[in-house]
Amino acid sequence: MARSKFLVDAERCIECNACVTACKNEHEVPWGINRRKVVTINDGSPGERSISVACMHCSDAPCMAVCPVDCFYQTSEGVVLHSKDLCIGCGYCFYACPFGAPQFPQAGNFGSRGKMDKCTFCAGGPEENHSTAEFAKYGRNRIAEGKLPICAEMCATKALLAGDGDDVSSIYRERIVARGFGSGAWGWGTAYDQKGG
Amino acid sequence: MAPIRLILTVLAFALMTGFAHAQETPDRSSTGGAQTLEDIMARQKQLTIDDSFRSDALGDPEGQPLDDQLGTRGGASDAELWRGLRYGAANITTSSRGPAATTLIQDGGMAWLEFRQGPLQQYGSYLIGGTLLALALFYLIRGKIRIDGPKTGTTILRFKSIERFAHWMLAGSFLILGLTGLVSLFGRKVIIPWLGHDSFSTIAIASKWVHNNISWGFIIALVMIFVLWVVHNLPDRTDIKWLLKGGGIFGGGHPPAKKFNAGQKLIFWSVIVFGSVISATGLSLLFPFELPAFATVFDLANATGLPQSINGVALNTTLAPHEDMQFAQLSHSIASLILIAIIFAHIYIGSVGMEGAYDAMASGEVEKQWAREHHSLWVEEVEAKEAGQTPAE
Amino acid sequence: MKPMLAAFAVLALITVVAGFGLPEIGFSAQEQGSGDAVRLN
Amino acid sequence: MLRKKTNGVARRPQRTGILSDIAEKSVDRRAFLRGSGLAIGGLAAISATAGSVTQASAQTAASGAVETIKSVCTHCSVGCTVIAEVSNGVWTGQEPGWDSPFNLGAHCAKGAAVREHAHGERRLKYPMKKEGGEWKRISWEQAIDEIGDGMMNIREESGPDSVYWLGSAKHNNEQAYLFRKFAAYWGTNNVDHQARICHSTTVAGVANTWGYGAMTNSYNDIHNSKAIFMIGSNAAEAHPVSLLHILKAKEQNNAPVIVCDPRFTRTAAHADEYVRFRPGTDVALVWGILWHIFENGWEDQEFIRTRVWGMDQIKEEVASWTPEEVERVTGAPGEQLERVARTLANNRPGTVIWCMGGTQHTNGNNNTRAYCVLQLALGNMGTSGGGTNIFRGHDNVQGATDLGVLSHTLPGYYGLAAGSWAHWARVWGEDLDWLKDQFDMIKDSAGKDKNLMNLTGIPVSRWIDGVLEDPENMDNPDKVRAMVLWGHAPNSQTRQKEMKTAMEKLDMLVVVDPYPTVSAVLHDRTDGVYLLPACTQFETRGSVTASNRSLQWRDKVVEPLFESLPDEVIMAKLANKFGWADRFFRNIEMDDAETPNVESITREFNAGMWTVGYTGQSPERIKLHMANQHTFDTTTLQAIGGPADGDYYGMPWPCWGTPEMKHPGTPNLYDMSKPVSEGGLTFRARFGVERDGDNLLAEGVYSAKSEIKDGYPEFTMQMLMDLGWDGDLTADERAAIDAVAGPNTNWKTDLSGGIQRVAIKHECAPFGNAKARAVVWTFPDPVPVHREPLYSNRRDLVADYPTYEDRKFYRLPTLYASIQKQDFSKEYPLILTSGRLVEYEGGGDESRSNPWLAELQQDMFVEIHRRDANNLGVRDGADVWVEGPEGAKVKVKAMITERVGEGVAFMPFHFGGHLEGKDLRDKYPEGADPYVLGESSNTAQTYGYDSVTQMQETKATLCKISAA
Repeated sequence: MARSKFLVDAERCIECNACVTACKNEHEVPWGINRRKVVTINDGSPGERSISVACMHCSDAPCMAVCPVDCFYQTSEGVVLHSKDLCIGCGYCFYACPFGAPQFPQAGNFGSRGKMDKCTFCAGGPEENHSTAEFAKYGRNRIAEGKLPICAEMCATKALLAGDGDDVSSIYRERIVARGFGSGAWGWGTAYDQKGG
Repeated sequence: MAPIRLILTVLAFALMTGFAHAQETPDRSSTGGAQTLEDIMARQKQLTIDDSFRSDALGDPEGQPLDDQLGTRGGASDAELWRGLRYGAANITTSSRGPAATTLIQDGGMAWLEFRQGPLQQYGSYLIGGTLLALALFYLIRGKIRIDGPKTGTTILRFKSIERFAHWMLAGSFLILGLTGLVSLFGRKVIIPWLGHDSFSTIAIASKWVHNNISWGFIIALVMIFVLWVVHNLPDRTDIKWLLKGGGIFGGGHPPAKKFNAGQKLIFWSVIVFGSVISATGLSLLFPFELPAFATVFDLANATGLPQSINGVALNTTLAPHEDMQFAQLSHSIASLILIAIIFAHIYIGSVGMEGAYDAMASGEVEKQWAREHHSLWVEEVEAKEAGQTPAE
Repeated sequence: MKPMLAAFAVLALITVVAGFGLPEIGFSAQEQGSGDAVRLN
Repeated sequence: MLRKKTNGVARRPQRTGILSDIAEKSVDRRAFLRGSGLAIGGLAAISATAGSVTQASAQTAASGAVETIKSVCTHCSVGCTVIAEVSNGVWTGQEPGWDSPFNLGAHCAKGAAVREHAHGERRLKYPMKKEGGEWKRISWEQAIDEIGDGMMNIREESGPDSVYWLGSAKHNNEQAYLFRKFAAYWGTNNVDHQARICHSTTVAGVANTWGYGAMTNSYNDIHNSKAIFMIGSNAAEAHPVSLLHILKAKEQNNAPVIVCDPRFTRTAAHADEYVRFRPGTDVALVWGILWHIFENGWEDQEFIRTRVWGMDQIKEEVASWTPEEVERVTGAPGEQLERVARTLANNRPGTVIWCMGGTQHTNGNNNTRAYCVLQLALGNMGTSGGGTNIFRGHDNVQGATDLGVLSHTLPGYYGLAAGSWAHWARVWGEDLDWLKDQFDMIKDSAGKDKNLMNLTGIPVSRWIDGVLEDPENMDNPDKVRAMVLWGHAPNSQTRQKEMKTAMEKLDMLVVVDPYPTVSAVLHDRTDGVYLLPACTQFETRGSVTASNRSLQWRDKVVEPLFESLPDEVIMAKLANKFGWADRFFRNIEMDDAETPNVESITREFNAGMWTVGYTGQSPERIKLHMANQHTFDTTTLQAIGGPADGDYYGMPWPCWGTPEMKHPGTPNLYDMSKPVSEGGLTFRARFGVERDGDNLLAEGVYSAKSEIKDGYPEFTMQMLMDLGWDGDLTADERAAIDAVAGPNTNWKTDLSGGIQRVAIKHECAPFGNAKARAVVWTFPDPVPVHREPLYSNRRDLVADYPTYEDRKFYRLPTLYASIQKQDFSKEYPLILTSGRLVEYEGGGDESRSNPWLAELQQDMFVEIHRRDANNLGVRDGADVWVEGPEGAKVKVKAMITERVGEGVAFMPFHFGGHLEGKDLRDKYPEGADPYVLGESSNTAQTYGYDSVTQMQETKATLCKISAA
């Protein structure tokens, strides 16, 4: 069956932050919560490259394993989601996550961090699809609408790809061939136990 | 796993040093400095090897002159760039302000959670279960320790009310902290299968709230106890005799002791030591990103040369905030588990374990005979004071 | 007995004060994520 | 305003059926994957029309009570389609516009965040007036009355030229056109907009080289480029979506990307070759490259012989730019430029891209012409994959320029000559004498009366001098006393402190804008300031012209927020107040007394814009294109089948003749391989037929199928008669032509379009077929030459390459030599330049009020090279003072980087609301202050204006930096 994946093509990412604002726009994410961020390596010198990072929806997700209240679940497409009703805001998923994806509304508030919030691959949460409750807690459920994550759909240079892992990597492979040089598929080794492209 | 092993060594007094395997750098000339089969085998065996030959091979990101034709990655190859990220050595900037936003990737998490799920829970449960078992056994064999001599009927003030106040504050908070702590450590394994997710989540939220907030009381009490009793807990000669006679627990008469005997002194000091470790790490967990501690701790550790001898490599002192919190969380729970075990023993001897001991903390007044038997020197001191003169040593 | 009960009472008090008092002086992601040149509310 | 976007109640019924299917399908994603970003992300499929096909199914699946409305992003000039999901009048969601050939669903940070306009929490909510130092809410009626009366007074006392009408590139075409007409009816040429400070030197330089001053090809056409040469353009931040097309060429054609810029920009990070050079030395750099081209005979001789005039004079100038001299002036090493030259020669056609890095200089017109000459020498003009792809800045700066919101011309670049006024009077059905009387008279040097209607007005870059300068030295009858900033961020202009004084000297300051803008807080006025809430382009409708000259239509997404009104309505209110609304709207249908019908405004300018071919794009045709975006090819932009079959997307102007003529538009200018009727074109015969004995017309080359097989001048009725083609005119056309000027009527003035129709019937370009001119004899520097900036750090070069003598034009005395002769380089050792950030746009009042964007850029900063920083003892992130040579200084955070070269400092120009370390937040009207404030780089920026267009110099001045 299809396995949903994100792929960031560092050769194409121009750090325009469209993915970030698209995400904020789509899910009405409040100031201070960054479900997705763009980081730049070697800013300002030759070899400068940028990468857009969010929850990578790992195959064997550390956050799922560590959660003391076991509030995570993974969909048949491999999307890692969680229940904000169960979440106790302990922050353990943040310690465990390799990508720093989990976000907390009360970042510094004496450990009582509030409910964890993270990228949902635009797949909402446990609530009924398109219910107001689902939107309020997890944002819009595009997957149920038959659409893919907005960050990838709006990416200015199509550097950020999202969807069925096979299609993602075949598109990416195409690019590598055209370029004739190496891989910018960042994070695949860690997230999906494989080499990107 | 290396740093975690160090924590254990530091905290559990080098129990686990046996696990450690030092390893000298193999000859990599055959691969021109790249990793060799030995390296790969070693990694498969989960051995810690000095991988500086990889972590330092990051190319030269700024090496390329601007007026050359630009390569695909400036002065660094793909592999070198990704390696830079892997070892947290890449120069990263971001316009997101989130905490630790510039930590692109940290791989401490997996080791941390594996240790927490595995050894921590396993040995933790052994430790606590074991202690309880041992005490039960002891009770069966030795029974309650009675007052040997005839009761005088007169009592003597052992603890002033302030002392008892502090003690109970510490005791109360510790019991609750321990309980709620255990809930969050074992809840998923034990309670969820029993009560289900929803009800456990409620319990967990409550216990977390209590745990976070009662902690202040624990810290205050810990300080009070230290101030009140530290003078009486400085080790001296009598302790050696006392220890040699095993405290007389298994008969053979009562060795002399001052206000606190060596056993109690051990309890005191372990409470102070573990208590402050717990408080310190607890605080840094209460204020995420605000009070990172372990980089400095590791610096000190490296200075002792201990980790080098254990793991063959010095500890990484450039820690991502996540990693710092991982170590805080581990040391917090390890110290707590050990202290819980010790306190079990303390509670036992202070209650069912010994006749007359409980009064000391209840009313503060203890039976004179009891005092004579268990704290002979202290009683003499007190009586001498009352007589207005100091006893001849 | 009294000191013990007093201790527990004080403990409860501290907990409640901390639980409801401290978050007030805590800082949220919004505050943490906004510099000096920003006005949010 | 924050209503939840997902209305479960409304949605669920819809989805049960269709969506459950999709849910099944989505087990294997391929079902709708093709419709997603993936398909388009694919290389082969970057032109995936497949996108639209299955996307439709996803759309239907998504939309329940939700209605989808198409608009166009209001930030840069790429023209990205915005798909708005609206349910019960609330803009609830934004979807990628896959069908748009321009952006294929892509957006940048700004485009992906435009929905915030519908929240508008920091918008200006109702008309306000400053009274006794306090902001006071007033009614629209009161506002219009007080403003109107105030202006009439000023008109009585000082004449119409004492009111300055500052328009906007944010207006749609209809509003822009109406605004220019409005100024004409008010009776002044003191009207202008941002194009003056953005690409005016491009328009002037390029138009004077080959006819039209616009991007010659299109973003999409870059797909065909074999090389991409970018100079003074940071497209990755200013036009991010254009990188979609550039990277496609880079990856698929293996086209080398060459970026010349003083900064190692985010664009340079994706280049194959980066050329760092000293700010303000563009001409020297380009001549340095040309030197190698001529040296090795890499130029396209045949192209130059047949289609270029004056290249020999260029050769003479270039000969003196040896690699050594170029390196001395620009700092770019000779061998690198040799490599660049060879790359360009071996990879043809290559395109040249430039932006404000090249235009905003005292000799900006020289820069732009030098770039053109480079392309002419390489023979890269008039061909797909080549051309000069000039990226405009604002969403409709191209349209506003075409429609003449400028102090030196009427709509359509007709100029201000008597004939031009006559033409537009005819279009407006206006009595020319009545118009004349609206204007003031002035005595010229000879002491005889001249009507100011024929005299260029004060440019926006200089309006402050219009207030501060002594009327004695001006050709303006009196000082400017009332200032109308109608969609303009004042912090985008240099000399902020003088602007503050100017604002305080005014009788009246009127701001018409969705946001209060810095105009509301910069000054210390206590009275006479009016803020009128205009609504954004998402709250009205109209056409907008992208950088590639394509027109797109915006539908209204939501009703105007709060008390804001569309600009055309506000203009109508004022026209009524001034009492000439009936004349003004004579040909324009009114939806009600104060609401002109947008489509009918489009039709009015369709009827007059013959010069640039804005005549064929009727509202109906534009809307047809919007509705059928998916039928257009994403590289050629031509519709393949469908209702718009054969048209080019948005009918890039010139779209000749009447809409009925169905001209498809011109995708690439001057492309002779196509017949004119199918979008082909020649170089415009605009500069006569002959110069010092040489023929200025094309030599034996002509556009495909042309019946005149050689160069020919522009068409007039007389010429039709001589050719014997006048028989092709219909009776109506002939009548219309006779009504204008009989045989003297030409292709520009013929209101029937008959002359154009007949010329194109014979496949001739109405504007003739001539040579491009490499030498513009009408400009101060006929041959583009290097001139040192006014504030130069290289005194040795000032001697060799001095600037101009002081001169007076655009009604104002303008300083050059008298500034340059003073040496500031000792006290102000660093070069100061400025530029864009991707999150913000222009003055930033709009984007800094958008939390999704503002969160990402919270601190104004200055980039300093590591070495300079260490020498100055400045640490990264520390506060520093950046002081310009005119004494104004800004307090900003230091960003230590090697992005800028040694001796160069860079500041972004989007910030405002702080002045010399002072936070002005409390001066904003309650709740209308942007989330983020900061120092404006233009506070420290200095004097300096282009010798032709009065473009401001913001890219090469001096500064000193010290720890704060």
